[in-house]
Amino acid sequence: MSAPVAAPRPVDEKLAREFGLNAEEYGRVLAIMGRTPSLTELGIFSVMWSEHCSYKSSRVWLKELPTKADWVVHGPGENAGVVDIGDGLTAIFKMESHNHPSFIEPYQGAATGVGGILRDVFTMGARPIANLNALRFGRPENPRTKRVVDGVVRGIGGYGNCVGVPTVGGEVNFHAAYDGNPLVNAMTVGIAPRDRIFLSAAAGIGNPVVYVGSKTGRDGIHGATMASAEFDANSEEKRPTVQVGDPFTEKLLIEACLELMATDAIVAIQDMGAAGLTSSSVEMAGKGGVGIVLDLDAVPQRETAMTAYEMMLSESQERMLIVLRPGAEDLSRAIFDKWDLDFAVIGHITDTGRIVVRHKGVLEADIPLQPLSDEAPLYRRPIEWPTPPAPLDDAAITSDVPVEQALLRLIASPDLCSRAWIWNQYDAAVGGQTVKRPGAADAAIVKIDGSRRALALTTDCTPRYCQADPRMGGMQAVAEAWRNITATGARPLAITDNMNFGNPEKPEIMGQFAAAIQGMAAACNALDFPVVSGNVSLYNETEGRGILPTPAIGGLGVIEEASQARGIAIAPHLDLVLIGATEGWLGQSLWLREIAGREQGAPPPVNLVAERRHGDFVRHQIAAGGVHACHDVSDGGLLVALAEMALAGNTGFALNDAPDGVSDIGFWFGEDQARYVLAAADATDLLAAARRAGVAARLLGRTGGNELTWAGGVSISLKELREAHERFFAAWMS
Amino acid sequence: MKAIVTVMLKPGVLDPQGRAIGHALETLGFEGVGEVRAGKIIELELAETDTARARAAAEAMAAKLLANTVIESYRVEVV
Amino acid sequence: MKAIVTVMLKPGVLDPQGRAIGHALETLGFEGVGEVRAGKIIELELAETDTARARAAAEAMAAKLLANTVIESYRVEVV
Amino acid sequence: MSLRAGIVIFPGTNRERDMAIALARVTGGRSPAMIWHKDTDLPPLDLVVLPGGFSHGDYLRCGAMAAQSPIMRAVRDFAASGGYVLGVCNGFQILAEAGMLPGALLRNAGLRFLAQDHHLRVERTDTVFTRGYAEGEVLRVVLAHGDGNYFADEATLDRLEGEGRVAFRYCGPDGAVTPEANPNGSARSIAGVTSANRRVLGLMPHPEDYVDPLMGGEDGLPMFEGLVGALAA
Ligand SMILES: Nc1ncnc2c1ncn2[C@@H]1O[C@H](COP(=O)(O)OP(=O)(O)O)[C@@H](O)[C@H]1O
Ligand SMILES: [Mg+2]
Repeated sequence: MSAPVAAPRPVDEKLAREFGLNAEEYGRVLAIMGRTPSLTELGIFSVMWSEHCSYKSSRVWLKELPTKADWVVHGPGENAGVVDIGDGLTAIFKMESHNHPSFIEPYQGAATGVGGILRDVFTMGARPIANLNALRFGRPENPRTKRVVDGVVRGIGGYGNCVGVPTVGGEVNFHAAYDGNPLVNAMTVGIAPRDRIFLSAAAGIGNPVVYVGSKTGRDGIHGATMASAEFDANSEEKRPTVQVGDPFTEKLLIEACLELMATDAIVAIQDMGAAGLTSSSVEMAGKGGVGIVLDLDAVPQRETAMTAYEMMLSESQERMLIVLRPGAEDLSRAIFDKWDLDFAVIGHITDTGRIVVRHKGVLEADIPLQPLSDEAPLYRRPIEWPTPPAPLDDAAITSDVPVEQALLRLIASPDLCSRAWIWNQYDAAVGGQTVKRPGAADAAIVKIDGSRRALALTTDCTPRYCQADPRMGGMQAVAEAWRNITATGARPLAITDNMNFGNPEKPEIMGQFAAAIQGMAAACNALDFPVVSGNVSLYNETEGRGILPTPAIGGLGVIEEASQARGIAIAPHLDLVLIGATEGWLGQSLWLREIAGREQGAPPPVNLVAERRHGDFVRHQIAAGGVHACHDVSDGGLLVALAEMALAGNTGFALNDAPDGVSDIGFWFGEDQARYVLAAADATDLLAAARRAGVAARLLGRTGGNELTWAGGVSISLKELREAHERFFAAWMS
Repeated sequence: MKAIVTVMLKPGVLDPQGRAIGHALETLGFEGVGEVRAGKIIELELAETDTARARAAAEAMAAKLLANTVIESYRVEVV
Repeated sequence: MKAIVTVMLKPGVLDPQGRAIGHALETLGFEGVGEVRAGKIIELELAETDTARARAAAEAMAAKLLANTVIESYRVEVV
Repeated sequence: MSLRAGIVIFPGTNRERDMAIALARVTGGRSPAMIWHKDTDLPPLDLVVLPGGFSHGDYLRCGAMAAQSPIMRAVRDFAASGGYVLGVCNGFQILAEAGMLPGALLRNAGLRFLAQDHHLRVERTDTVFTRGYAEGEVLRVVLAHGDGNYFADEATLDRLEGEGRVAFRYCGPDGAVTPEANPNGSARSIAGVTSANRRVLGLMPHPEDYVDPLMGGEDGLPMFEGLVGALAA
């Protein structure tokens, strides 16, 4: 890829191909334009029609996701999703990937990922109150992985800590499939009054178009098309496009924009994300059904001799585009001056339905907006539907590793060990509203300032399930997010998603994608948990090798009374009760992988009716006040969930025998879904209530002491458990 | 010998630190300050006594660790 | 003119960054690396065309802002 | 008499809301005055707070550019005339850079940002900031900094100790001050120091984040209650 382009080259099909447009797509450009496009025009088409901006491979499938509910104010289509959370307030949230940049330059890639998603949220008028991140890395043994993990974690912390938005949760997995394609998905949640939400549709012929924030440089030119391309051995050459984040400027931009939003100066506003000035201006004018004229001479520039092509495609960070009411320029400029940010009127809204770009007296681009979006390519790519694997014969599985030894190994494994090394670099407390920080509860709990309410926030996905059975995996990811919110006592409201997949031109990858969507849609429908925003990241392949399908889910819920939110930490003298039935499902379990050394079988089936019934029961019990602590059962199974509760509360427990009819391994390590562990002062009422509700429940044991003890008399100390749990990151990173 | 490795952001790469310093100098009343770039300097005591070999070693260290060549360039001086 | 201000921690002030770099170089297999010190370099474009005056201005900037003389020392070079 | 507090906002300050919540908690809900860094005068106040954050991005050195802000001249005059000044985290760095407190805050010895709970031992109770605590009392507080490694030369450290100006030290949960319980490499485990007249305090950790059990603790509350009490006394 030849960027930046210094001297204009003849525009032809060959150049179009270099820009990522195929012959057919270039043909459409010619048809729309009725002539050969200029270099700048070709640049605009190529980024608008890139996978990243146009969703050309995924759009037909994304439509299957449910997006509506009474509490959804704005679903997909805006910069972020908006849900009503009561008290006249809304939560505005979205997740976005920065996978490719984070592989090339882990620190800056992750940092600018956080910056980008923050802008998507505050551009709608919300003050960001929480960040989360979903991360997937290659094998720890791969020497490159350590550098990537270190850089990504520092980058997320470096940006989030500086802007003063607490990073309150996330998830991390390791797998060889991510060796050449780590995933960095960042999520931001903000709060705005329901009647003060800002949208991006431009309006008002003659209204000024204003550029604010940082100056434009040659950063990230063709970032959007890069995000839509596979890596190969020459990827290093794409490096000059790396963008550097400036969280300080972002912080000023947040404050300045929110200050401006308190006035009535703004007609429409949008951040300059991927494809910068191009996508923001095209989308704002396009959505408003108007035209737009840009005068690039007025664009604040960091470098000399920038061309129109470069300015239109630059992905310099920390910039916003605003359509102002007529006459609001002075008031607006004063606010940005106060915050020492650039402010420039760079154009105006027209009634032509065209984007017109001028630079140094030259007409650089003149494109009709409607065909640019309406005739954007849309592919129903060939699909090869995945065949779900046969379930394992669980009964045939045996092991000589004793249960307590298996627990110690599992809890020390990279996918289950303590993530404290990571979250101890993220400021989770800033803002003074964080009720449950990372590790304290299944979902982070962040209170809303001035209200008794709190949000419950989580990210979830189990890629190994998705790999084995994408449909079930997609369903499970949504169900787990719903369950994690439920386990705190909060009411799940909606999700954002980040669909990370391989090359969509391969039928089997499209099959994974479509099946995952179908599974997600089924779960969203059954759980009243609509999708309000999201992001698609395709072509996560290096030299033909793809990642595990990873539909990361960011879930949001609300709890009316923040002090009622439950964590996972147990205290002494409590009964431990398991909610939900256990068949002992070991297919695709971590026990199978870590102890038996096999990645096999079908993932645990998700029964959405049971999910809903069990979750509603648990939430009801928490609201009724009898539940001291609650944790869902997920990766690693029941015993891992119990051990995590013990570690969080620094309290041991004594367990009863496993029931008959299920193997010991299956009972303690099976990953059957729709299950929770509750700790309550006296299990009697809880068990009775479960019986009445038709929910399977079982008394597991009682808390106390500083050991984990099994009925047979075997025990391990909390100290030993903690050492095992905390060993991995400390040893790896020292 | 002593090797001095200077690491600067490549031209064109945003240098928020340099910009902030320039802005602060202006606020403090210093006039005529144009572009400001901020970088790192690493001074290494080397056991090596041959200048050429010391330089080669420092170059290797810079390329491998001291500079992030994705966004930074470096120069080596041996004294 | 261009002024280059180099800021180093004073001798006696612990330099964990320099130490970490030294340690990392060793881990990477570089031998014969003694003490490592990490510092900052700030390059300033100055409108001033007189070397002496440019140096004086840069010295003033260093003393006032660029270095914290409790912990750091600086040197100025004008090119 | 109720405490009249003001919080200075620098570009990049980000813990002003946390601090306002803590102050409102002890002043019957009264909001502190928010003061802009470009201002040159302070309104009538009893307490000026320099809160945490990343003033000017923490570029160059933490607090270096903020220390040169126009408002700092007024803050210095305010302190010189006996006013109370509290600098937390970035605020401490700014006070040190401004020369209002001795020493400097270097990069954490482990070279990583530290965001975790830690313990502090109260070394002096004869300051308005610490009068709400018992001597030797152990507090749990939030750390959130990349540059909290307190440094001063030996002579200065000896002088600070001699004058009783070390207000807080990092310690373990049992109050033991040990190298293992020193999270960032600070000289003599110092977490907070005062001016000679004990009216200016610089402190790295965040007492303002623990004023409500709902948010995980209230060990910071006595500091703010002590300030209010001192004015009433
Ligand atoms: N990258 C991360 N950033 C912040 N917190 C994280 C990250 N990864 C995991 N966590 C936190 O660690 C805890 C355990 O994570 P995980 O095992 O994925 O939880 P669960 O299985 O309940 O979804 C959670 O509180 C989660 O928010
Ligand atoms: Mg979970």
